[in-house]
Order: sequence, then structure tokens, then C-alpha cells
Amino acid sequence: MLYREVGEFKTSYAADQQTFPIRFDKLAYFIILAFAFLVVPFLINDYWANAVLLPFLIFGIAAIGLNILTGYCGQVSLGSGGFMAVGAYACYKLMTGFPDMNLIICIILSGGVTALVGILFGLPSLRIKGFYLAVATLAAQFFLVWLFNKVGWFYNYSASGQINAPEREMLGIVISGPNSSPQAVYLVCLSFLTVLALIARNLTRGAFGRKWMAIRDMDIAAEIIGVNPLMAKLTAFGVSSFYVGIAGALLFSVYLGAVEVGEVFGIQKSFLVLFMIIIGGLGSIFGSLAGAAFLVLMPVVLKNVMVGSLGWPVDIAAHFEFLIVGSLIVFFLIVEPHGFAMLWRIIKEKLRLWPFPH
Amino acid sequence: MPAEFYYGVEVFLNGLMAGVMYSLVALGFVLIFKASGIFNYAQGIMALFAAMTLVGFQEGQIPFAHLINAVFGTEVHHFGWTMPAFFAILFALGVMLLFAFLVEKLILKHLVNQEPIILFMATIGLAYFMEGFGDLMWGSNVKKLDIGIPQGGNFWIEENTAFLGGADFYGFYLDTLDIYATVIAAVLVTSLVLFSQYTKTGRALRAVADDHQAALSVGISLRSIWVIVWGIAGFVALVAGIMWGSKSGVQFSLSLIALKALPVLMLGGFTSIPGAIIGGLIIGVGEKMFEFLIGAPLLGGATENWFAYMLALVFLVFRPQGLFGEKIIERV
Amino acid sequence: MISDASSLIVADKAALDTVPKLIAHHIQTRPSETAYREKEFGIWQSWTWQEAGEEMRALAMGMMGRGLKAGDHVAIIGRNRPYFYWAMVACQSVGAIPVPIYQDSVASEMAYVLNHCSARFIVAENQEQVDKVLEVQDQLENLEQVIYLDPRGMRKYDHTRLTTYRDIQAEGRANADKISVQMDRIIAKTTGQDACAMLYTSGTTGRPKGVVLSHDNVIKTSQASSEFDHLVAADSVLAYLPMAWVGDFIFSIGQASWCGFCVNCPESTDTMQQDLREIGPTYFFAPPRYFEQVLTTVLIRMEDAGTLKQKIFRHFMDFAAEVGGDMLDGKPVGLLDRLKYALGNLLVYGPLKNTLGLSRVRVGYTAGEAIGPEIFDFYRSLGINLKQLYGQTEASVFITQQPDGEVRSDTVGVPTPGVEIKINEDGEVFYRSPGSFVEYYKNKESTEKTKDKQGWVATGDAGFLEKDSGHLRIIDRAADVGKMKDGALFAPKYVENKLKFYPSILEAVVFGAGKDMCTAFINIDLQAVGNWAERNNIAYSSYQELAGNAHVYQMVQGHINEVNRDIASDEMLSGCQIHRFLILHKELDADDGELTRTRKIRRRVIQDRFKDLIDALYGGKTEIFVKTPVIYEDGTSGSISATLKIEDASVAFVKETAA
Amino acid sequence: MSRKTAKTDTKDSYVTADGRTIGPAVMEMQNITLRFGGVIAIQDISFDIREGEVRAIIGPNGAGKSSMLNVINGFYHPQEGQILYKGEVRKPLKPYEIAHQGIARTFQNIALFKGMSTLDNIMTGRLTHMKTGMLSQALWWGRAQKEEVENRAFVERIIDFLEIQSIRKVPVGRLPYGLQKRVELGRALAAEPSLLLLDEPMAGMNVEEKEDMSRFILDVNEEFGTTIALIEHDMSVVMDLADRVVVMDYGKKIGDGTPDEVRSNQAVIDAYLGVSHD
Repeated sequence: MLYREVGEFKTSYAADQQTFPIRFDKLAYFIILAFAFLVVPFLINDYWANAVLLPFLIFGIAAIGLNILTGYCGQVSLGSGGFMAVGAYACYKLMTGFPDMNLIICIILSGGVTALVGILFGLPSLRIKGFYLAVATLAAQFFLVWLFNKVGWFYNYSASGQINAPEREMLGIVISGPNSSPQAVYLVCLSFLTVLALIARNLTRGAFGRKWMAIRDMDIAAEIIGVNPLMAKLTAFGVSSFYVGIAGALLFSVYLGAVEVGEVFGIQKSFLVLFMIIIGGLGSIFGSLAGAAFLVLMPVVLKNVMVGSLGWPVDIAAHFEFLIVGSLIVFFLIVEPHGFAMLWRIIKEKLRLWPFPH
Repeated sequence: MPAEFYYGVEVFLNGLMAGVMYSLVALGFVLIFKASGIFNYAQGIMALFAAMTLVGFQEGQIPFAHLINAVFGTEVHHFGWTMPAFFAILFALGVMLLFAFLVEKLILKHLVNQEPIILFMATIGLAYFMEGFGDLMWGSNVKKLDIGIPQGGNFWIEENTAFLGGADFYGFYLDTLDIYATVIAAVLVTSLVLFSQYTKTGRALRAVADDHQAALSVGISLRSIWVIVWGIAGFVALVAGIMWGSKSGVQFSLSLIALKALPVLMLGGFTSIPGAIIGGLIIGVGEKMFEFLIGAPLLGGATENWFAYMLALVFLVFRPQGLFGEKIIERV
Repeated sequence: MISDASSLIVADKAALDTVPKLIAHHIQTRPSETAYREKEFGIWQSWTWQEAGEEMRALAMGMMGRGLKAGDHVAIIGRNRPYFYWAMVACQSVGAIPVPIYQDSVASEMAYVLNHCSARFIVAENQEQVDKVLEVQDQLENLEQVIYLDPRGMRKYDHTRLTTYRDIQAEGRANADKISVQMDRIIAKTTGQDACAMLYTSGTTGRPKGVVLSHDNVIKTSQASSEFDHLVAADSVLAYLPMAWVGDFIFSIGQASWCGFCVNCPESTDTMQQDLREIGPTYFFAPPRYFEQVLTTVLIRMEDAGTLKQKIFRHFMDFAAEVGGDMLDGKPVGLLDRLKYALGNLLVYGPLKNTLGLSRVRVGYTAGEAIGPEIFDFYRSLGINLKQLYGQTEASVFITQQPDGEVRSDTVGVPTPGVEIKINEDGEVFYRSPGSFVEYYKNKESTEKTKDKQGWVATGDAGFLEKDSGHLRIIDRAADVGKMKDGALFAPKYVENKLKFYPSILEAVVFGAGKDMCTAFINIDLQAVGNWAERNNIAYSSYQELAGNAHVYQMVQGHINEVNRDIASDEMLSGCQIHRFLILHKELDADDGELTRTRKIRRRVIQDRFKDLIDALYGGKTEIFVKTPVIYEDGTSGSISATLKIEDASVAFVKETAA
Repeated sequence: MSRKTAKTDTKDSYVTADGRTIGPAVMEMQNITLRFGGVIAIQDISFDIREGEVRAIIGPNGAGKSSMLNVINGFYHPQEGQILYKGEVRKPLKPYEIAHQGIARTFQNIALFKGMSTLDNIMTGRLTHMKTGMLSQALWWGRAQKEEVENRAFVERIIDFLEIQSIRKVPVGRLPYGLQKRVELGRALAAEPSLLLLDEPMAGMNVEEKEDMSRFILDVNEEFGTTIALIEHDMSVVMDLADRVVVMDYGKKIGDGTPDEVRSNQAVIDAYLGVSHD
């Protein structure tokens, strides 16, 4: 209905292959981006930042990461929580180890470290397939969490066993530690998400993306047309873990500030991220974000409704949250296995064909 | 002989009995997987849910009491009566069967011939749902479960084995509950095997497992089979729930034994009942011994958390089809 | 296309009297603007005037090198592709005359034309076309060179007379130094009097005639018509109609080279709709048939829409029908209506035009047949400036066209600037214009029959000029306007058109000359009727079965009755009411010679082909068995047989027009 | 015109009646034997595939044709015998390494990537030619984009060649069987293979589709001079396609030569009379 595509023709492949081939979409994209960067910072307060925006941005990154591995390359992982922990602890060690290093650099390096760990745990994927692999990744999850619990070196032998993010500045603005302003933190996370989303898009639409999808859709055929399965899977594990690691690092350094591995990076987190991409849509960047947004917002809404408005005890709201998330997963798997992404695609098609139904 | 050795033996025995528990849960998985190709992640929660329900009936709790109170501002909790364990178990079983029926009706029916991974994720969703539902229904507080199985160290064994180790060995410490559990588990397993071997339904189950189409063509309704299988799985869950529940109280951690069952399956293979049992024993013994010999002294303990998975992982890399699974030949 | 001939740089376009000179002008003045586009390999390949000029030049020199001389005829066979437009200009720049030929014509038809114009060179698109030529090559004694564009599958062919387009161009480039000067000389000395192209009229009767058009004809007409509609270089057209048809020649060569706008060629015939949408031309021509079909599909697709959508759609379309046309004609419309129209534009009109690819159309034309008023109004109410023109090959298309603001479905507009019109005593329309053709090639006597000493050309159509508006109205082909037994006027086409305005009727053929009553053959529209059948759950397995269906007969009968009532109101033609009719068991088809390639009905052919049916209509039979030979797409022939019902239609009494 | 003019006697190149040059052997199978456990799939078979020819391997179902194809493209490794590729002995390689050596194939039961569009599927065929590193791809700068565009251009030629422009961006899952086969051929062609293996290209096609497919196979061989080895159980299809034919039965080679020679070969006749081949 809103689309006016007449006269939009492509005279080069570069133009034909761009991310937003339709002018209208491109416009919308830039408007949203501008709004997020230029307007939102002036609207937010602590509550919005901490309850909604930051978790959304950070888990958005994690979801994109897991989607690259699961949605694009078809390797299911239940280890996201563990890998986020790796990111967080790597970041902590770097921050404390090199106090002068820019936090941004620390975070990116943490991503790199996580990538290496991811590749390590990805090695078995050559032999193990399907949910055998999914279960195998649990090993990563539990082992890593145990590791960060047990080995004092990781939390600098602090009495509490917790890790705390020291205060860091960038361009003279505090972006970590208790004194950081929500705006600053928001912008840091938003920038990370934007850049990483773009990179993910570029990777998935190019040769790497095709290798991954080939492996996902039919690994034998993929190998016979010349895709090296191990390399394809390991790159997927690497990239995916890089994203998840950065998410973990951000979660720790700029968002929570203090972390106890067991409760923050437990198996539940792994599932949470997995659910995000199922509900959002496997094999779709947009889906990852949509899923993250949904699973971050839903509890907040429930809480506000039940606890805030109805005055119910918190634990009931929590129970309901489980109940609803669970049913939604099943619902989506039954009704629309491709999640929000597909719904969105359908709506868009309808809009383009309006007034015709198909 | 040094006492360490006997302590080792003791650990080994405890491991065996823990292993039996694992096998018990794993069994639930295998049954469902064989018949429906579904990897039922919710098995653990089913055990928890079953145990909660049991306790609920025993103590005459009012379902959804919290919710009711929250909504109507009432203060209701108990009906004020208690139910004998036996009946409570029967009721709980009834609930589990009802549950099985609903699962088939509301979920499985709509997911016929989806990829396994989708079904797997569906059961994760189911697990979440049940966790929320269970807590909502019976409350999330830790509950004590007692159906009269004696607990605590078994003195008879302790006394009669003390002589082995000399001065600083006081005999094997084995929990009576574990012994009961072992026996019950053994009985359960054998009966299940017999069931699937010698009853019509059992054979039907196996037929379905081998080939859905064939099963359908000989007039076996896939859906009724699924209901039965999930029913049995529910029953197994109940038993497991009782054992674990009475051992360490009914609480969320109970559902994590499901996760423990996964490596068991990967060792034993998803389709083999004996595999599940042996796998369970290996894991049970393995993690206890590892903790005893390496974990506690060298790694700061608590290695049970991950040992099982690591073992499975490493094992799989060399034998992807598990202990009893047959070799997968890839074709173009 | 002149790279170095500085002698030809002329500031004033009007002084340029040949197509090559005009094109040279654009290359000089706007070298880097896009001249041609073609959808190929998934994207729109584009050529600037500079590049296009180079291509043309290379080809021209190549052909010259191969011995192409001034005055030679060069047949051009293929779908609309830049390469063939270049080929035409290339021919003209060596003084040769391009003869575009319908690419769907069968070998035998081709043989006649190729022989008649004694073509020495042929530029063909691909294996399919080349095969046709080779099939008849022994009948073509003048044939020397076959130049083909797509080499696919022809590796094994004997290449003594075959050469690829690119090889010819390569030769041309190689010999540039030898040839270019000589060629520039030819270009320079060619004048407006010289032949620009020869187009064969699809000839509703007898053999096709080769209409020779001079550069003056083409350019003067193009200039006049372009200025009439203010066409400029910024406009763009989609070239999808047969290259052999004069319209495409005037739009894509004449007007394009006058205005210098960009010519866009679709990827293939079946992607035309999609390509139309991508390009979004500002200047668009399509035959009434096209607009009918699109409208039909629109309505059919809307059938499946949700009720709310349908309500919205209907509501706003009805509203548009009220004010849309007026707004387009710049008539005063209330502010409230304007606002509502804007809303409709957001919800319906805009999106609809968008999906149809007509959003950007500034000037749209239809011609060749009469168009149904409601069809016509539908497009105009959407805000698409669709107009009618009246023309023919002999006039280089334009005779009359409708000025903005005076657009009606029942007239064909006022004479194009420079055109004079007169109506003779039996109502036949004559015109005299700078565009009127030089001659019929090798056909003196019909040239004289058509064009008299003073240059008046007979259109062969009967019509009249409206007193007040000065608009021309066409009744029918003069030849077909006959008398009935009782002497009443018989204008079959007039009736047929009224019938064809019903979406369910694809073709109609009315008989009655010299008879005491009119009868008709009906061809149903498979798409429309088929859909209607589905909705009324009428089962059918074949076109034939559907055509024979009783309900379908009923529906058609209803339409005919309405038409009769309508005709009755006009006492001049009231005799033409249809008394009896039958629905044909097969679609009339150009391959069977029943239609022309431009899908005009061949009355005589049909008359003797279906003689028995006509007799049955007049013989009072209620049904008749027929066996008709048909030619299938693959060229093999078979026959269809069926028993056709014959129905009566109710005839209205002639109203006494009260004075 | 007849294509059945191959010479089997000589090793050096010659020109066929329809003007294609047939070079020396690209691939030589020497005494290949393949076993699965106890089962012998291929028994001591030797034959060669010459540059630029269309080589057919035919035989009744279960004759071991597919196994042979899988040996050629390295999915199975024979227990005995050796394979010479471009004159050199080929050591056991992984399938993807073989692909990089310039051997592409299609599959009997279509193995397209269902989640991707026609275009993307054919693009995957170019993967062996795409070299840019991850960083440049991540940023979609310079090399990566350039490479992407070049390969797209190449693929578009193939799309045009196979006349599938209209389904360019359609997910292959939605395509009819015949078109899917065509897309798969496209994917194999995209690799610019020096040896193209076709596994029962006509299987499950109607007459019309079969004709189309044959035309494409011949065109590929003529336009690109691609060496083609195809297996078929249906003798009739092969005879007008192939220059030379190997006939297998129960894992043994029972005939080898031009279609005419093979047709008149008694062993072959028996095999085909004996076994139903449909």
C-alpha cells in the first residue's frame, strides 16, 4: 500500500544486490537509525535504559550471533550462556589487566577470545550432527560456568567470587561502572549492535553466508560442490561466538557492572537466546532483533501489568512468564516455524501488492 | 587393604546407584524417542511436575492457591485433609496420563513429520510451560516428599562391611533410599522390556519406532501410540520424581536431572533401552569416581556439573552413533 | 552516430531531415545521456547516445563493407531489442531501407515479404528466425547475408552466408578508416525525400503491401505529434509492440530520435508486465485489447481480496468514476472531493497504478480498435492520461489525436497539426499530411487507388467530423459498411465493438450484408468466462465445452439483447440488431488466417471458412455439426469438430424518435 | 546429424562429424574395485573419459553406476585400482578437494539447497572461484563486492543459457521437478567444471522435459566444450547423446564403445533383455 516502486530499476548488480533494494525500505531504515541515535538518547531515563533498551540491544547482538550459527549454518547450540560468560570474563581480565586499554578495544578483544573458545568447542561439530551436537554444546555451557566458578584467577580471587566492572571513560564520558549515564551506555551498545548487524548482513549475503546455508540445507551436497564442511562450520562457530562474546562483555562491563557467573550466564540464558531466534525467525537478522525485543519486552509488560496494575506477588508474574514463553515457543513452532521474520515478509508482500491479495 | 580403596568402592557403589537414577530418567527419553522420534527435553520437568502433583495431593493443597489468593485476595492454601501415599500416587499417575493426552492433542498432532530439531525445541518450550504451570499450580517452594520409603544410611550393610577395612574404616555407607530406588528401577526396566516384547501394544510401539508408514499401513494409529508412550513416559517420570524427590526434596533443581540424562543417552544411544541403563551406570560411576579421584583433590570439586557432558562429547567424537546405535552410512 | 563529422553539427533540430542526422545531433549535444536500455542478465543494460552511436556506426560500416548499397532493402526480424533499432539506423546511414518483419510470422509469410522487397541482407535475432529464413532461402534469389545476434545452437550451421552481428561490427570497426568518410558522405547527402523505412501493412485483405515512408514523413509527423503532447528528452517509452508495426517504428525511432528520449526493451515477452513496472514509462501506447485484459485481471484478482478491501476498492473506484476524469481534464472539482480523491489515491489509485506500472505515465495512447467506454474511463479515473488517436501505416500513424482536456471514448480526436481531413459523399475519411506515405512498393496501381494526385489518401474507414467539437468519429471500415436487403445501413464493426465491450466476449463477427437480418459469431474470453464459470461452479474441461455451455449461452444472450436495445435507439443503425447467434467452438486465430497479426478479423476468410455455420444461422437450424481444420503452434495441423447450438436473441422495436 | 562418430582406437585428439574436437583422456579409471563390507559394488573396471566428449555409463538398476560416479568424484574410495586425472594419479581426496580440482556433478534425487533462491543456488556453484577473505566480506568493500558482482554476472549468463530468468529469485523449493533439475545443472555449470558428472539427468522426467534436458546437455557440450560423463539406466536416451558408452552390469563392465558398437554387443543385449531397465 505504501510502496511506490514504479521506475525503480537496477542498472548494475551492485545496486541489485544491496541490502535494501527498494527505495522505501532504505528510507525507513535510515529514519529508524536516525531516530535511534539522535532522538532516543534524549527520551530515555534509567528505568527505560536498564529495563528495556540495554537488554534488548545486548541480547540482540547475542541473538544475531546465535542465528548465524543456528539459523544460517544449522548448528544448534545450547552453549550461548557459557560463551557470553567467556566474553564477560575475558573483558574483566582485560580491563583489570590493562587498565589503560580503551573499553571498546577490550570488548572487541573479548569477542575475539570467545571466538577462539567457540571454535574449540565447534570442532566436534564435524562428527556430531543435529541435537547430538546441541547436547554436546551443553558441555561447553556447564564446563565454562564451572570453570569461572572454580578457578580464582578468572575473578582475581575476589572474596565474593563476583567480578565487578571498574569505571572506564571514552572521550571523557564515563561508560562503565556505577557512574555511567544511561545515554552513554545506550549509545555504546547501539553502536555495537548497528555495526555488528551490518557485518552479519554482509557476511550472510556473501560467499560465507552461502557456504553456511549450503551446509545447513544439505551438507553432503555442499561438500561435493566444494564447501569444506569443517571450515564452514568453524567459521560459523567463530563468528557466532564473537558476537555472543561481545554481548557477554557488554552485559558485564557496561550494563550489569557486577556479575556472578552462575546466575547471570546459566543454562537459562542459553535457552533465552535460543528462544529469541526461534520466535524471531531462524536465518534472519531482522528476526534476531525482533525476537530479542519481544522476549525482553514481554516480561517487563507482564510485570507491569500483574505486579504494577494488579498488585500480584512477583513470583506469580515470573511463573506466568515461563508459562507464556513456553506456550509461545510451541505456538510459533506449530503456526509459523519461521517466526516474526516470516510474518514480516508476508505483511511486506501484501503491502507491495496492495490492493491485490496476492 | 587401605581404607582409600574401600572408600573408592563405596563411591563406586554410590555411583552405580546414582547411575540407576539417571537410567530411570533416560528410560523416559528412550521410550518417547523410539516411538515418536521426539527428543523430549521436558522429561525432567515431567518428573518434577509429577512429584509436585504427588505432594500436592498428599498434603491436600489447593491448586493455584497463590493465584487465587492474588486475584481474589483470599487466603486459601489447603483443603485440610491429607491423602495416603498410595492414592496420591494413583491420582498423580492419572494427572500424568491426562497430561500425555493433552500433549498429543495440543502439540504433537500439529507437528507430525517436522524435523527432529523442531520437535526438540518444541519440547523445550513445553518444559518452560510446565515449569511455569507447575509452580503456578503448586507453588515454587521446596517441598518435602515422603511416601514412607526409609531413608538415611543403611546400618546393616555398614556394620557388616566394617570388618573389611580395619581400624579406620567403618563400613560402606549406602542410603537405603538408593537401594530401594535401584530395586524399583530394576523392576520397572524389566517390566518395560517385557511389555515392549510380549504385548501387542509393545510390538506396535516397536513397529512405529522402526517405520511410521509401515505402522500406519498395518492399522496402528500413530496418535494413540503417542498417547500411550507419553503416558508411560509420564509414569516413568513419576517414579523418577518420587525417588529424587524423596531423596533431595521437590525443587527446581530436580528438573536438571533431565539435562543429566542427555549425556547418558548419547552414550547409550537414543533408541536402546539397555543402552540407557548402561549409559546411566557409566555416567553415574564415572562422575562420582572422577570427582573422588581427580575432581575433589585436584580441580576444586563440583566436577559432576560437567563431567558427564564432557565424557559424552569426547565419546561422541569417536563414536557418533553411541554405544549401541548402528553405524550411519552416508549416501548421496 | 557521427564521431568526427563536424560538418553535421547543426544547432537547429528542424533543419535535420533524416533520422541518422537527428541521432547524430543527440550524440553531439547529449552524448552521455541514456539512449537505450534493455533488461538482460537480470539488470537493465544501458547505452548512452555516444555508445549507441558507436554500435550503430560499427554495424553500418560492417554491412557496408559486406557490400550493402544505398537503396537496398534490409529485413529485420526479431523482438524489440536495441540491436535491431541500431540496425535500422545503421541501414539508413548507408542509404539502405530497413524492413522490419513480424517475428511471429511463419516461413511462408516471410518468404513472400522477403521476396517482394528483394532483401539482400537480413538481420535476424536467433536460431528460430534464422531457421525460418533458411527454410525458404532457395526462394530468395537476392539474399546474400544473414546477420544473426544470438549464436546459440548455430555453431554447426554452414556459415558461408551467416555472420554474427558482433563479427559484422568488428569488421566495421576494423575498416573504419576506409569506410567512415564515405559513409559520412552518404549520411550527409541523404535527404528527407529518401526512403526511411518500408513497413508491410498486415493487410486485412489480400497480400501485405509494402508502405514506403520517407524521412520527411517520419520526422515531420514525429515532430508534430511530439509537440502536440509536449514530449521531451526526459520522457521514456517501453518498446514492446512488434517492431514491424508502424506504431513502434514511429515511437521508438521517429519520436525517440526527434525528442531524444530513452527507449527501453523488456527482457522477454512474458516478463513485459514486470519490466513495465520497473521502468515506469512516461509515454505509453497499448492497443485496447491490452487495457481490456489488464482491467479484467485487476477485477479477477480483486475477487480474491478480503471483503473490507473489496469494499474500499469499490467505494473509491466508484468515487473516482465521478470526479477522476474531471480532475484529469482540469475541470473544477470541489475541495472536499479533491481531499477524498487524495485519500483514494493513497489507498487505491496510487497502489493500483503502482502494481500496473502506470504510475508515471504522462501521455498514454490507445488506438487500432474502438475501446470500451467503461474501460477507457476506468484508467482515466485513476488519473492516467489515456487518450485515443486515429492513424494508419500510410499516414506514419498520426491522423487525429485527442488533445488534453478533450478526451472522450467515442471520438478519436482532432487532426494532428499539419493534417487535413475531408469526408467524401459515402462517408469515407480522406486525409492529406506531411506524413502520408510515398508509395506502395512495387504496387503502382493500389498506390494510385489509395492516394490521388492532390495527395489525398483514402483511409478506407467510414466516419464523420462532429459539428461542434470538430472531433472525428469512426463508424466502421468503409468497405464493410454495407446495405441490408431492405436497404438499411449495415455497420458490423460498430456492433461488434459494442459486443466486445463485454469482458466475457473476446471477438464477435456480425453478418447481414444483403440479408434481411443480422446474425453473429461469438468468441468467449476464456479467462473471464472461465473465472465466471468457477464462481458459479460450472465445470468444464475445455474451451470447446465451456463455449457450448448452456449458462454461457444465456449470459451471452443477455449481452446481445442489451446491445440490441442500445442499437435500436439509433434509427440509422437499428437494422443491425442481432437476431440469431452462435458461440464458436474455437478461438479465432492468426495462425489459421482468421485474424491479422494485429488481431483484426479477416471477414472474408471467416465467411468462407465457416460458410456452413452462416447458412445454419440463416437456415433457421437450432444446432449444427462442424469440423474445422486448425494449425497448432508447432505448425502441425489437425481439426476440431463440435456440434454448435444456435440461439435467438430478442430484438427491440425501433423507437420512433420524437421530433 | 549423427554424433556417433567417436574413435575408440586412438589416444590423440580427433574432430567429430559435427565439428567438436575430442582431446586425449581427462580421466582414466584403471582396474577400479569397490567393496562395501563383503558386497562388491564395482569389480575391476577400467575406462577413460576424453576431453570434450560426452561419455555415458549405462546399465540396469543396481549395476553399480552410481557407485562409479561416486568413485569419480571422490565420495567413495575404491579399495583397488587407480584413477588418473589430467594425466596424474589421483590420491584419495575429500569430495570438496575434488570439486576444487574442477569436477562438478548433479544428483539423481535433486540435492538443491531448499532454503535458497535459484540465483543463490547457482551462486554456490561459484564458491570454488570465490577467494576473498572474511574481513573484506564483512565490510563489503572493494574485493568482496567486486568478486560478488563478477560472479553474479557469470551466473546470469548461465541463467540466460538455461532460460530460467523468470525464476531467478524464486526459492527452489517452490519449483516444479523439471526446473529444479535445470537449476541443479546450472549450479554444476557455474563451477566451470573441466569434467561434469550427471547422475541420471533424465530420471523421472516426462518426454518434453527429457527433450529439453538433452538439448541443454548437448548445448553445454558444444557451447562450452565441457567434458560430460553421465549415467543413465534408460539406454534409448543415451544413444543420441553420447560419443562413447560404458555398459555396466552387476558391477562389471560388459561393453564399451560408440553407441552403435554397444548396441550390437551381445553381452549388452542380454543384460538388457534379462533385466527390466525402468
